[in-house]
Amino acid sequence: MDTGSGTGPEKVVPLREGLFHIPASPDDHGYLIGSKCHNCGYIAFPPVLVCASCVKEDTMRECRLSGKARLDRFTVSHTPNIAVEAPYIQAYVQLEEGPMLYTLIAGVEPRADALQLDQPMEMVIDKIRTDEEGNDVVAWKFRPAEG
Amino acid sequence: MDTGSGTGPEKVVPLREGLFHIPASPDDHGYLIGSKCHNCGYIAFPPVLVCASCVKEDTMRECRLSGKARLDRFTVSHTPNIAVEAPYIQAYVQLEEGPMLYTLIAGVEPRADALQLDQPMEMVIDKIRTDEEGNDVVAWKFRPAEG
Amino acid sequence: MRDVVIIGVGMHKFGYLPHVPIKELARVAVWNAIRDAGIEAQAIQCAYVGNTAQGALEGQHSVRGHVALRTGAGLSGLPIVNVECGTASATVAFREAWIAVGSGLYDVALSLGMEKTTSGTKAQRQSSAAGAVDVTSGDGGMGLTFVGVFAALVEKLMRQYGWTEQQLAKVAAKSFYNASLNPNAEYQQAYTVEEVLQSRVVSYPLTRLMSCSARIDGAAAVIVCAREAVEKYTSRRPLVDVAACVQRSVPFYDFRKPETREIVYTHDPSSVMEAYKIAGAGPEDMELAQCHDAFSIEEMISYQAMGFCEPGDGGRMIDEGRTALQGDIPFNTDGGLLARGNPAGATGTAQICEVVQQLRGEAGARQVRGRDGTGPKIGIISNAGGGPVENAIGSLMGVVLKR
Amino acid sequence: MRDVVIIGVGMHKFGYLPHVPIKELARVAVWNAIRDAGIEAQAIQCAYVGNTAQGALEGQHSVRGHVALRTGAGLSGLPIVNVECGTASATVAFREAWIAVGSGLYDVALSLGMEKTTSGTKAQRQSSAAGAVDVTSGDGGMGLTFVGVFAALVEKLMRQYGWTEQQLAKVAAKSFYNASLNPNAEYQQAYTVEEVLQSRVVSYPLTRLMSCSARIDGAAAVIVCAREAVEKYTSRRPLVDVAACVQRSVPFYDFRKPETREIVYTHDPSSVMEAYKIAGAGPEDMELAQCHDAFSIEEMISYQAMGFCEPGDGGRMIDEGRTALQGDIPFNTDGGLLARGNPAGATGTAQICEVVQQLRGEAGARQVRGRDGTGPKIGIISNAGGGPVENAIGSLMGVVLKR
Ligand SMILES: [Zn+2]
Ligand SMILES: [Zn+2]
Repeated sequence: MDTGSGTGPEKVVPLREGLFHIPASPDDHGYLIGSKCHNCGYIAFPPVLVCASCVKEDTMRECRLSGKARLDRFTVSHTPNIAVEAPYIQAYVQLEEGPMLYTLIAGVEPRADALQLDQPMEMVIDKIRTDEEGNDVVAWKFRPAEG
Repeated sequence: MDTGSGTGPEKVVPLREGLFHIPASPDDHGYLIGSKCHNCGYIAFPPVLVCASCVKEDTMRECRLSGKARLDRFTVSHTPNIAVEAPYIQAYVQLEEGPMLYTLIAGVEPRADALQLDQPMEMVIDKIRTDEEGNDVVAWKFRPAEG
Repeated sequence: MRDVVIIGVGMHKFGYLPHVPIKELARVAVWNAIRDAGIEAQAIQCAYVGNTAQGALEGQHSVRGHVALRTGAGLSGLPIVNVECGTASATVAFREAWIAVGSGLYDVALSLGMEKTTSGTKAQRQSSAAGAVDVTSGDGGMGLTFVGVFAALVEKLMRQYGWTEQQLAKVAAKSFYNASLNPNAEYQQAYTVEEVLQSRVVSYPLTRLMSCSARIDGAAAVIVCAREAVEKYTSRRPLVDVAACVQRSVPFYDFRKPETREIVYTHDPSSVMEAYKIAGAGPEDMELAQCHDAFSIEEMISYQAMGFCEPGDGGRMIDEGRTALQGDIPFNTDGGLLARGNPAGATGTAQICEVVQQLRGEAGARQVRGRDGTGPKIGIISNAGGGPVENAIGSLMGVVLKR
Repeated sequence: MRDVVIIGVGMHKFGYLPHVPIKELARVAVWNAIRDAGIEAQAIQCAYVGNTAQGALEGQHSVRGHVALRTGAGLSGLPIVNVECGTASATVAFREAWIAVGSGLYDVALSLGMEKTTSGTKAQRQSSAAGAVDVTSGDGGMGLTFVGVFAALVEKLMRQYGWTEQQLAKVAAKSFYNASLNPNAEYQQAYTVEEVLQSRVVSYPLTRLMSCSARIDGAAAVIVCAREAVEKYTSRRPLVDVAACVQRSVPFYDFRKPETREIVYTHDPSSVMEAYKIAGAGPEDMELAQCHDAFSIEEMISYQAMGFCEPGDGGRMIDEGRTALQGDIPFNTDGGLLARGNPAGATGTAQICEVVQQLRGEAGARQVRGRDGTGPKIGIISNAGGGPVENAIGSLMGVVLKR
């Protein structure tokens, strides 16, 4: 994967800034960027500015998320839309840090028997679409955890 | 002026439907379409569905406006924008039927001495801009009344 | 707060109406409500207007209600407040009207929900729908869909509770049947369980006919009055009491706790429960219910969330016909979001219009009889707006009306 | 209604802040207000949020306040109502908070105005501005501008009243001077009358420095409390009374009548006059005033519209320094829309923040002294939102605050 250092047509751009790290090399790992309350330990993704649990100013700090999750529920969708060809899988995964995320699933056939509820999942930075300038727009997806 | 019957690049299209009549031939006249209350005589342009004076249902009927007006006030504007090259004149004219209209002025140099407050004005259907398909987008403007 | 009653309701028929401008939708709903209330238009002292899409689709920002009421309905001079909160927009408008009259500041207030989603381009419509969640949260633009949220949920609940596709389809078929008896509904035709099941699968297990239409227009208006001032304005009877009107935004959820997940899966009932408490009545007292059923699964979840059965018993509720027009707790008697239609900004006041008509005994062919056969005396409405609850963005509404 | 007092105000500095997300603007304003009020954040029981541009510029519709308060300020669970009415949006939010507390439903309510107009594309920004009038009226897309509305008006009034360009520039220079004493203002520098006159002519006679900036961000929050419940929540003093808070939408104008034209030329004063009446105080009692001065001419018109001088005497008011910080009726002490800045959705609560700080004697270098030299005890705010009044679309606001 080209990492966006060039200006060529295959530049990699994030779907949105500040929410995740795109691997800079084959040895690098992508990760999601959340926020953690140093008072109560609550972790939010996407990050929030004030802890909704403590409701005190200035307790949240940026943090990296492990990308480890379990599959909470999923559906095989049959209607293509602006960003996705059908069929595809939409799912909720719960990160081991707590947040519940609505996400696309990568790495499996879009079939009901491709996944099991509660199975371990992992985050992967993957292509979402090609933008008008020919760049790869990337964001997180989840896939069954390896090993 | 081509009147829009063809499908060529010089088709004439109204800025918005239902507010004015575009002359169909050189002998035809453009006019503004307002609404008139058959109860109290109040005339509105742009048209309204219920008379704001009587506030009764179903008293408003579509009506043609004469296009005769007087100049209430004006300014010479020096900042171009998406639709107009600078300098140009923006003005309020009061239609003889009552409504006060914010409008562009046609037919005079964009100078402070080109117009006199209270002078008679008349409506003209004029080109506003060229759209993406090369059509002439037209709407009303006002110019000093002839004769 | 002073006691507040509903004295007039009015709708413009819901449906795919691309040639009807929003001003006309507003005019018809407002004037139907004025006539229904039997008041002079000038008696309306303030107005609250809910809408979600006109900014995105028509570029009409900032003064939507002002434009619709002044150039559509003929109302000027009065305070007009534009409110927005997804599918709860009109319920929020109603609630603010209730507060304004309850406060003593005004005697008579109008709430209007109006929506036009058949205008604009496809990209604008997608932007409008995507704008109901936190657009900076990152999942916008991925292709994730609202229907997927509920499809994934029902897929899980079917496993958990043993609910069947047949049961889901029965809920939808009931809604279409009710709508077929409602001249203001989007759908004017009943679909069978088989037709619902055989329609295109959108996102498993939800089919097209288990999901509300995306492109639909409509408007619904409700006029409220201070109870102590009613005689001054109208002789229209019966009056309908606003016994409770609750709004919460989605609370903080800690998904590390299993009980939080359970609440979220099955629709947070907190606003409805608070509404029961304020009204001094429980689900056992209710004689009809409206819920937020943009997808038919939501009605089955609402049976338990709103306190009408034990967790998981929703399938039995529909099988036994308890929520049909002739059942002991008729649900979505006008067809609900699914079949009466869900033009988001107008949905909340349409729900209120329906319960008011039922409580007055004016619901025609879809009139429910109530416990004692003389017509219902009390009903509950649940509504929500904004993103799915995991996003923790949006509002939850609970309203109890009674005669 | 119960008596309502203001217990806390807070702002995020106004300015060109493209790298500050709206959530951060909201967070800073809300938490400054919470700290100022000396309350627990959880004491806030409901919230009203005004904004105009986020739909058009960022695609954030329906749940703007929910997103900003939940993910920005950390507030969840409470009812949140998004309101929109052009430059009056935040005043409307404040007014609804006042009604909600006055009704007895809540003791403590937050109103927040927040705006970010430095995001989006140029086309989106134009759509956002154009959306504040009736977009179906036909003049949208012609290239007609807001500044032209006021330029044409002042050109006429200069002829009618003999007002001079010099006087217009003096008003602007006064505003920039006041802003230079206000750390939250967009402009932190004073411009001379000559600099104002010599800046680019936008639309004759208005120059760039007589017109507010189009691209500006900011947020301002106000927390209100029931007077009878204050002891329960905070020991913060002095309290500031909401003595009157009036909203009207633009009434029906019949331009065939010369008196109608006169009212419209010189800003319809009806909301301000009603506010005086409710407060039981007239312009002669006011010790400071904020008005809607998106263009410096509007302040000169407001001198007469708000009752501080006879028609046409606005020029003399500014020449005699009566509206300067040291004058007998200081106007736009924080710099006003022109120089404190006018991020439309945040403007109304910023006006309130300023009057509250002045009444409390906490306005620092720009503190006015009041009649008896001990600081002002009462002030008036005028604000408007939506299209120019000929369009008959929009709201007119009048607020009287007192200590
Ligand atoms: Zn915490
Ligand atoms: Zn009339």
